[in-house]
Amino acid sequence: MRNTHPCKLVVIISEAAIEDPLAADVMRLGAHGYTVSDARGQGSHGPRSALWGADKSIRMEILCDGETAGAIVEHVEKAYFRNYAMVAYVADVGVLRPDKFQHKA
Amino acid sequence: MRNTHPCKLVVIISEAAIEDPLAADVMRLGAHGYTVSDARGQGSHGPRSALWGADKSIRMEILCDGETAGAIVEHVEKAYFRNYAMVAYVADVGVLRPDKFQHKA
Amino acid sequence: MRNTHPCKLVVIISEAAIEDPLAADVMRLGAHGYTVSDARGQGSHGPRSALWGADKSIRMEILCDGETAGAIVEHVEKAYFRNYAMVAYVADVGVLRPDKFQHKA
Amino acid sequence: MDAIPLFFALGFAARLTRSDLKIPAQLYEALSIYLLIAIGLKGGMELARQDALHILPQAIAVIGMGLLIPLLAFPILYKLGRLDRFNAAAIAGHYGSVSVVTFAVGVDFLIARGVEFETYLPLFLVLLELPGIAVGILLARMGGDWRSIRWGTLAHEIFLGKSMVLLGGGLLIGWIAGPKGLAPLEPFFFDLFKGVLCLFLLEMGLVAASQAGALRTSGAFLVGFAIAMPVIGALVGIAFALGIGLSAGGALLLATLASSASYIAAPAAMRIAVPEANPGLSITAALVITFPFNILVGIPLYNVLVGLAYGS
Amino acid sequence: MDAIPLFFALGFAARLTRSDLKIPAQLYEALSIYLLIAIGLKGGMELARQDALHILPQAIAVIGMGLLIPLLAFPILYKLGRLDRFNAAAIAGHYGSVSVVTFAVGVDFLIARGVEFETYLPLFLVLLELPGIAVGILLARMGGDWRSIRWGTLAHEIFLGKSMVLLGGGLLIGWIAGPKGLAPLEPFFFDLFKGVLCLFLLEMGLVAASQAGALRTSGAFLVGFAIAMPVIGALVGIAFALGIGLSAGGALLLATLASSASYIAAPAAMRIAVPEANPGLSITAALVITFPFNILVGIPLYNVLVGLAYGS
Amino acid sequence: MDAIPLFFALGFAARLTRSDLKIPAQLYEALSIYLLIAIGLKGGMELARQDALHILPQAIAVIGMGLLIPLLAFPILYKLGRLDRFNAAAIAGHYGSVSVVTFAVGVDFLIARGVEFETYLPLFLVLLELPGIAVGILLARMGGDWRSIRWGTLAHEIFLGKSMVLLGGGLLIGWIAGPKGLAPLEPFFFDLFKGVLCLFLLEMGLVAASQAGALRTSGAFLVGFAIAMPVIGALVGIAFALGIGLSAGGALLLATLASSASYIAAPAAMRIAVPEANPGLSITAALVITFPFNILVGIPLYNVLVGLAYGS
Ligand SMILES: Nc1ncnc2c1ncn2[C@@H]1O[C@H](COP(=O)(O)O)[C@@H](O)[C@H]1O
Ligand SMILES: Nc1ncnc2c1ncn2[C@@H]1O[C@H](COP(=O)(O)O)[C@@H](O)[C@H]1O
Ligand SMILES: Nc1ncnc2c1ncn2[C@@H]1O[C@H](COP(=O)(O)O)[C@@H](O)[C@H]1O
Ligand code: NA
Ligand code: NA
Ligand code: NA
Repeated sequence: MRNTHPCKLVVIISEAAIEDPLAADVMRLGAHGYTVSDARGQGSHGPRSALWGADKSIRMEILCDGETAGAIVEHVEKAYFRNYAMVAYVADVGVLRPDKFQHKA
Repeated sequence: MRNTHPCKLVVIISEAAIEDPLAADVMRLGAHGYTVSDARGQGSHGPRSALWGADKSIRMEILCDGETAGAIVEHVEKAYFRNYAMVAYVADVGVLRPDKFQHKA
Repeated sequence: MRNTHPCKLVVIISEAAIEDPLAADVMRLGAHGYTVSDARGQGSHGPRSALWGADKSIRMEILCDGETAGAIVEHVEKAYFRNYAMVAYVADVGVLRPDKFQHKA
Repeated sequence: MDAIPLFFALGFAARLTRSDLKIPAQLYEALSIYLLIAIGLKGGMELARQDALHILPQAIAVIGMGLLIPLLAFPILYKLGRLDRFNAAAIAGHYGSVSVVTFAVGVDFLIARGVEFETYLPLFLVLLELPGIAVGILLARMGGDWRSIRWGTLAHEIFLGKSMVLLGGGLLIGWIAGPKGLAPLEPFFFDLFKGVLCLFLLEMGLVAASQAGALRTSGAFLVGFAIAMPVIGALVGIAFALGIGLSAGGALLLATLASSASYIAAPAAMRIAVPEANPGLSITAALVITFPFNILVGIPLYNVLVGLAYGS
Repeated sequence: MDAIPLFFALGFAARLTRSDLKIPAQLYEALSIYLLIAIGLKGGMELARQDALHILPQAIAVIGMGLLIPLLAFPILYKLGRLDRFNAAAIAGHYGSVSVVTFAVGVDFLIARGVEFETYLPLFLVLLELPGIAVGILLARMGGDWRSIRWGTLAHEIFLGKSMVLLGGGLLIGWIAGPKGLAPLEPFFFDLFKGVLCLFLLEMGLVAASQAGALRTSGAFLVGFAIAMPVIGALVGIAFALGIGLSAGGALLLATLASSASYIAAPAAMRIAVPEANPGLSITAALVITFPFNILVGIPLYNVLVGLAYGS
Repeated sequence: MDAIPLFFALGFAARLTRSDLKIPAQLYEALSIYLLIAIGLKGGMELARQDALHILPQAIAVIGMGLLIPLLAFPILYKLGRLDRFNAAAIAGHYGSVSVVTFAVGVDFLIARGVEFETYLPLFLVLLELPGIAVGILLARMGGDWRSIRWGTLAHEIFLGKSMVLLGGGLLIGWIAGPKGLAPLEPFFFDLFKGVLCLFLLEMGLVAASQAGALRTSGAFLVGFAIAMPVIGALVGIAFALGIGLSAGGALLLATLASSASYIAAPAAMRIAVPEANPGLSITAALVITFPFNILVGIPLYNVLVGLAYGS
């Protein structure tokens, strides 16, 4: 589409308990921003119904270039997948202002 | 991207009233999990502003293989499209652990 | 996938303050509907933690044909990007009933 | 003047003028949880003071009334209004069930006027919640495809819907705990009741006005029905009250229950059980017309009718 | 010691030390809905006891004060502070409008000291909400591009913003229902008021501290303005109070209103009407500096000033 | 009968029968914020009436008790139950810390029976929140990989977790403001307390039942542990109470604290500090078994034990 430039979208769904460390990691790895929504669901760790504190999930999405996306995906895989309920996926999208999402120097 | 494998993402937006039956159907059709967020919006059934119970919407997303995605989309089309406010779409994404999302035997 | 037809998905993340004007613009530009969720996050305008009114963000997604997607993206760019915290992206997805999302005459 | 209709009017006006006033969804739920428990507790506490044998025949009659009302409403909607079976049955089910908030306004009406009533009436509220919905569903499925019904889901939706659980559970707790056990809960569940009710009515006004647009498409028949049906219901209620020997205050409350239409339990149940019905129609009738009609005009009117019937 | 500033301090400290304490967003909204209605009801109830003719000239003078204050603030920000027109006008609008919570703390200050005041002062709170915002918007648009303004959206945002609707609606309901109609609402809307206010101040502390980082970038001028402007406002308020013949208690409240800056209605309106202004600047000034300054230092200080002016 | 266990039972039954009843997440948080502040305020207010020197040695002993209990629990879990180090340590940490709601139920138990107790006991609640968690974390990391711990995050999670901030902050505010400063807050923070507690127990019942499925996989040992450990804890609590010279009422509360397991602060801290532990295990033990056991059976049982120990 006119005006849009290719960009990666990384989505991470995990336990609300790690929202803050996750966000810090993502920014440290070069992302310029992220967006979080509350979520609930089910997966290999059973249902997470967001009925109370320990049971809440979040959905974080990050627009970034391919390099950063790779770094984020690799890091969360190593740091969180073993011990936390979590899924992550990456998609190709188009953004308006590509410079806004390029790796921080 | 290194590490990621192709996977389907199915997103269903519909009335909150059918969250539980929808989730049960999705799991029965072979998905290993799903994620739900609260939503509001507007469509052919008019505005749904989430002001109160009957007016709430949900956004459910399911990572799964193509076969399951097809089954889910076909099922919701048959079971819900006629009588409920609903849209659904499918996207191609990349996931880290493809086995986590393959059709349950 | 069988049954699905190509469609554009536009996602806009911005300040909750402009939810209503944004929704009105999107419908005026030819979309048949939209879906909104509450969000929080961080970007070039600093953190937006949704702690209180002025600090809330929303995530709006619109399924539409390419023409409408282009019009929406162009309009939000002109009308909002300068003065509001905002990102937008466009993705290719597949929908069940393509006519539901084609430009309003 | 009483504040309750004023709060409803404020919410209605705010929405009509497109104010950005919103009651957060979870506050709305919190208020309704509170109201349901509080009404249940109050009724259960009073029940603990009663002789169960005395009430049993009354209770059975009241359930009969709950079965009867949708059977009166259905032919009006189906034959006279020419609605399709699904919509006629779903709307009939809404009117067979009851509105908790309308009941609370009725109680408040009596208290403000110092009129006595049988304090165990919340029991009837609980008993009337389900039968009307069940009849509505059966009417929808008659001659149709019974197999497509998810009976399990449906039974759950009805018997274990949150309003039944909170109202019935509150009743049970109030009954077991008794006045002494509930004393420390009074400041929270009883003293605050009317204030919370006002907030809830503000929200109801907002919701009613947000649905008011549907009036244009729903047609004059539905509007007429949503005004006539509560009056018919109230007359039925007064007749039953006379039959089972309630006081004039009790008769007003039974009339209020009979006249009111559910907009919490019934819509949720019908959406699962009769998905073919257009929820916009029943909500317009029950919430946009009947609810304010009852609050503003109905209850005082039924009070006059009770006066005539009871010769006072 | 009074608990109110302590709750603010707790919230502020919790956030500064990066505690994970959060007030859920919908609880925050619920608390603010409650406070706005309660203040409105109280004021309306007292209004019902007054002679409207007596209050009318006072009310007109108070609106005049609301128009005047942003006209005082604007040149300070624009000429002295060298802010651009948009930011200067937006900030001036915030200071022209008022803070409901600061007013509530002022009322509490008087009650705790047993000082009498004109009980209809919440009316002035309602009257002062809008004029300052309107002047701020006009200042921003002067010599600029008037056509880009969405007047419709804007008028709605201001006149039908939720704080106007709840405050004004509460006032109206309180006025119509009167003391007798409100009596059953007292346990909810009046007895709980101060407790709810404390919770709200906890949240305000959290929010203020979360914005405190902006202090580093906003510059020393803005900090100075956010301390000097409330004092200037208070002096204007005392002068008007003398002019319209308020009691010393009433004078303190008018000074408090004049000194306070809006951080609920004004930010929402300015975000639509003057999007070119950086919302971080006005919020830092109004919420991070002026609000705690008024609560901790300002109100006692204005009380001394009132004492001097009223010779008591 | 007391209403508190009835509300828990209602929630539990509702969930087991798969009712759609849900307490909105933000209402749950609002209730817990309220309870934590209210308990803190109450304790702080009473603390203001005490002689600090008298309490200091008691406070030190109580912290010692908090360090001791997880050291008793760990070998049972690790040696006897053959759980891995991470899970054994995490569960031990939950039992070392305390449950605020169990404490509140204990207080209510005494008040309902007119038994006196040292009114500053909420101070011990605050003091017991952390040591057990800290010991649990150290046990998990012993002989392991200390470097992987994010000490900063962890210290924050523990010391500045929201329950510490609200409880400790409430205590401080209550202490500074004193009985006079808190008087206007009484209708909100004290009169409503028990009603709010009931709503919270309804939610606890829902949550406990939603986790009950985990019982099948957690094994008989864990069930036994979750019943035996609170009794062991209670005995330790009574011994300490005798040692530091508490009254019989105070002894019951210390026993209740010692017997209770944390399910708010500890799970949050352990999720960050010992992510290798399966949170399902500790929550099943603490919330599904120990919590209802304490509420329904434990507290009356410990009261008998206190009677024996105190010879009354
Ligand atoms: N196949 C899936 N599709 C969408 N979301 C999923 C899927 N699997 C897991 N999730 C989400 O990720 C969370 C953690 O997943 P898990 O680690 O598999 O328990 C779940 O609670 C869901 O919210
Ligand atoms: N074009 C669209 N783009 C995004 N969401 C939509 C769209 N159309 C409908 N929706 C969402 O799906 C719900 C039901 O749609 P409908 O059945 O068209 O009323 C709406 O309330 C919206 O939340
Ligand atoms: N790189 C990003 N990825 C995902 N969301 C973002 C990103 N950058 C910004 N956002 C979201 O968009 C909002 C406004 O962005 P900004 O205008 O950059 O401050 C932020 O508060 C985030 O919620
Ligand atoms: Na009825
Ligand atoms: Na002002
Ligand atoms: Na313990």
